[in-house]
Amino acid sequence: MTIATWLSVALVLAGAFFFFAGTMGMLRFPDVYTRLHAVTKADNLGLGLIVAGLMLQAESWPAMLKLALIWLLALLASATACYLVGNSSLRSGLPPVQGRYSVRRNPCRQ
Amino acid sequence: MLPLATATLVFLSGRRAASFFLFPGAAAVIVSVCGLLCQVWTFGPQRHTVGGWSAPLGIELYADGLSASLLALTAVIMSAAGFYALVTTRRGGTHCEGCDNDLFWPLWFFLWATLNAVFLSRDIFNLYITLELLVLCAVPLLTLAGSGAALTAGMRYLLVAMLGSMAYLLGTVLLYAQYSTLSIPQLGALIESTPATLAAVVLITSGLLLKTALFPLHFWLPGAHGNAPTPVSALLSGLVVKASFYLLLRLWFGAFPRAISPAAGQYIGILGSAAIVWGSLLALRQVRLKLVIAYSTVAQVGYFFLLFPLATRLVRPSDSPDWMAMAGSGTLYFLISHGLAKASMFLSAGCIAHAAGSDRLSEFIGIGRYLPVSVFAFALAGVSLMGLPPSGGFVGKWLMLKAAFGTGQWWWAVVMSVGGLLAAAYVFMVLKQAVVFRLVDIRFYEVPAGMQWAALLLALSSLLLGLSGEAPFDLLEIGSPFSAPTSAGSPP
Amino acid sequence: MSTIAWLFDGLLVAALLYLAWSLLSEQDLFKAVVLFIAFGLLMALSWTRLQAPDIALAEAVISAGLSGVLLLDAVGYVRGEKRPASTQSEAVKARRIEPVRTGLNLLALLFCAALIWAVLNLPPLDSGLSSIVQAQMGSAGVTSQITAVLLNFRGYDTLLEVAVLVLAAIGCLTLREADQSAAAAHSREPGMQVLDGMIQLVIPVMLLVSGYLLWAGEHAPGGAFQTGAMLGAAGFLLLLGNRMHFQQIPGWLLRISASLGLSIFLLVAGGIAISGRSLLEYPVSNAGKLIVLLETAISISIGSILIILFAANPPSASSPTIDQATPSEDTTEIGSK
Amino acid sequence: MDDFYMGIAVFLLLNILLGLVRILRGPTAQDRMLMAQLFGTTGVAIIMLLAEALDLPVLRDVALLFALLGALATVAFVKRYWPAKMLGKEAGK
Amino acid sequence: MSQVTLYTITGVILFFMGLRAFLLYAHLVRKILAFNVMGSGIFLLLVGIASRVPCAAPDPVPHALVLTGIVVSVSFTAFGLVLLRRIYAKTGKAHITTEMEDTDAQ
Repeated sequence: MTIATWLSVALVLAGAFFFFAGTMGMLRFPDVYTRLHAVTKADNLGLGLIVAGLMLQAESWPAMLKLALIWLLALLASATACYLVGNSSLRSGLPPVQGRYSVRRNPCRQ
Repeated sequence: MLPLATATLVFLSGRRAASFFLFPGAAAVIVSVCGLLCQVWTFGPQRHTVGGWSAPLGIELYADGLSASLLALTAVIMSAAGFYALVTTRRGGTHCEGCDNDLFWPLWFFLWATLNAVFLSRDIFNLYITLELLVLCAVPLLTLAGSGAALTAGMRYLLVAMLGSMAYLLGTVLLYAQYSTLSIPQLGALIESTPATLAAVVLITSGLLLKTALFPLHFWLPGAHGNAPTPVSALLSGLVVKASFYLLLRLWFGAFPRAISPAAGQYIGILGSAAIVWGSLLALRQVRLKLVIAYSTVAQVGYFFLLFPLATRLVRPSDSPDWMAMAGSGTLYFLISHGLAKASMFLSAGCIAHAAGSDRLSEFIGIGRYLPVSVFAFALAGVSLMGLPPSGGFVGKWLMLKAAFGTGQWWWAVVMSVGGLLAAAYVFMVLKQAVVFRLVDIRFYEVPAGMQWAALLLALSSLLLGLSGEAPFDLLEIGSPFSAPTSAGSPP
Repeated sequence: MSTIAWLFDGLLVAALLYLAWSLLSEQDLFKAVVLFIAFGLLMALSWTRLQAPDIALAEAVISAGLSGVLLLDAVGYVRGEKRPASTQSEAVKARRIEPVRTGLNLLALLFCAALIWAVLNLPPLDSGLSSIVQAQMGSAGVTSQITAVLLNFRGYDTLLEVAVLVLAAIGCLTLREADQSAAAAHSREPGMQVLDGMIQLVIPVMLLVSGYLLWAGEHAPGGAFQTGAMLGAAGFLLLLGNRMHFQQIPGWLLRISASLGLSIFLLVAGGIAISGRSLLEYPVSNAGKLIVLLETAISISIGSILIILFAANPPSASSPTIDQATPSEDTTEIGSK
Repeated sequence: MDDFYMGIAVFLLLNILLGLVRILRGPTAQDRMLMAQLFGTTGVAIIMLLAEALDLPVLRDVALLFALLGALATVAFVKRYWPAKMLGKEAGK
Repeated sequence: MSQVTLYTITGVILFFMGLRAFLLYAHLVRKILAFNVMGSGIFLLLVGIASRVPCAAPDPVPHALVLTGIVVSVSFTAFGLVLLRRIYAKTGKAHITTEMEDTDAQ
């Protein structure tokens, strides 16, 4: 096992951890706005780490590039989707849970 | 021999200039059908391997007497009903909503092409696609009528078709799993009575029965056929229902003979008789002319299925194959004349509805004096449905009766006679309304002559079929699926 | 490997079945649709496990991009439906239906068991047609077996399949034309700049990827349908982001692009037939080129047909034209804001 | 190494199963849609792991498509499904 | 019994789940969903059949058939949904009930 392999294992494991954390967040957090937070962690970091781990193992430059592209696209998709979901929640008047979990209202709201 | 399917399709690509292409397109198809007919007539069954790849891998097309005559039937009905639709739209006829839609003619020709494709294909997966195509032609044509009832009927039709296709597809998959081929004759040679084959037969048969609307599964048909624009009703009843029946026929006598028991034929026969009786009784109770005709289709579809007990019984080698062939040609004869008669009935019903403003039976009392041609056409078509002597229906029924007695299955003969009586009852019920003499004058609308003549033409051809003697038989006999399986179980 | 693979397969299958069950018995339609999207994802995973990357690609585009969007749209549209209040007669009816339901369940269960038994008893180890396909690959013109089967060996099927798509589009157009009154009145919703930005970034990538799939189809998984679906998905995105207005696309363009695949297919078929070969029998030397031509045309067609299929639905925000007789509170027209 | 990737794939699949709870429970449509979005990303990860474990680089294309189209359903939800409901609500006021 | 068999059986079960739901529920969206599940089941079965020979490349013909089948079912889904919307716009209903049969039969 080379260092690259170990590194790759570590990265993939870390990525899996973030996916787990994201899913748990989806389950445990109290409302849409906080859950958005969880999803983006999983999407960005989880996938990012896994991609990084796999890139170390990739057989060629194009394959690495493809993996990176996948990650960038997923980032873009999740960012847009989460923004849209949050936006629509706010505009439909869904109240964020107040109290210990309180969040500020989104200043973008018109 | 193939341009017929393609010619129509090519024609469609230029649908912008639809009206310009209409006649040449139709003519091209008719000419190629005639060409094929002659070829089959002179050289026997024609075979064509698409792409030059032969059967287990590629797709083979095949035309024997049966396919050729059905192609001809398609051409006749399509052109007559098309003519009717054309006249209706040009002359401002009613009860043909949607026929003036831009997309009506493309759909029309797609339907034609699809029917041709169904009648020519011998590959079960390819047939699956053609069946789907058929649905996707028929449903939009039906929903062109635009009314809530038509839309709902179209949806119902679509759902039924989806269900039927799924069952059919699953059966196909099971067959492929065992025999690694999709071609009907090859299946016929390979097939054995394994559990998976039986399951496949059950699935395919029930799927197709659903699409053919045999008795307990007929619920979707009257709504669909009764609410469509008139020429579309004529096509649905006259042709589309037959496509899935044809497929069933091909499969049962081409692919399955070695896997099914005679008992299965009897069950289907029972369903068929139930359909005859039930459909006719319901037809008697309808108040709208088009629904009467639609229920009559339910009944007549029952007749087709009497073929199965008559012919499968004879798969036993001890029986003489003559009866079987007779039952086969009888049914097909009946099927063809029914197609013509039913289309004619729907078209004349359309004329009557146009004249009276509605197709309710109570509203066209005494119309016979104003529309002698249409009422005459209706009556002629009725004669064929009842199976009275000079008509094609008579010949078909006569052969089926003979086969029934010949094989000692007299009970089917009883059913047929009862069905004939019932058919007479509902035809006369309509005619009575039409020809009764009434002093009170009801104002009727003018009906363009073309509409009426289209109907009469079909009725006459149905009658002619009965008078034409031997020729159609010889045609049907060419490569007939009913003679081959008995001999050695070899593919036809 | 094999234990973990088993574990994976077992879990996947269990998840599939559970998802199917819950999506089918779910009362809330929206939930059912979301479950269906998840179901599609798991189906794609199963395809990868079954070594069917072509199908996985198709499933990916369809489940992530097409069906989900179409279904969500439709569910949103019919949401306002007033369920008939459950009256006395309804209850009676329900009671009448109950035995039917039980019977149906039993029957389905029985059939299912029988079929599983039949499938387990299938004759083992038949390699199907793969040996024949391999033997003929030399003259197929392409190196991807599936593409060869689709466009060469069983090209007639594909021809009809393209016709199915064209017909579906025609059908939708017929239904749409009656619906013209519901002209979409779009208003810019606030906060959609992010979406616009994403569209600007993603669309070129989508086009690039669809080109890649088309190119890959010749020797690797990919091909006309996947490409077309991708183009369609790009169209969906443009429509959703109000970047493209269906009404503004001229009819002739739609018609031509939708029937392009079919027309070229037929032209090729006709050309070959005229040169004395049988239908769709490509000359071996040019088979590859012809197939690429066909694939391109079919992709463009599929893309535009999918756009038609989607755009035939006016957005639900612009009031659905419900007959006055049956007003529905959720969907009555309100100035969109 | 393949076993390791497969194991992680199993783990992520379990994650998906766990996440089903959120889809089933809701409570709002947004929650469900968000979970579907997360499913999509998790699916991308699983497919990439499978591509590595099974030595089928083609699967990366599948992952690519999922990543590319990941947002489409959500966009449709926000643009087509949700507005009708909002309008309905406003009408109720 | 191999892994492939697992998927094959799942395919059959999915088909019947879909079938049951298709027959049972009146809501049209539900029926269309059920249709898709049925289709998925069949396709799983077909692909499972394609790779029955262990350690060999799967038979490409079923894969091609499945692709065709998927296209067909997508067309049906899309068309069905458009038709559903039309019906809804026209009648305000998205159910198919048995009532129509009853009136027909009278």
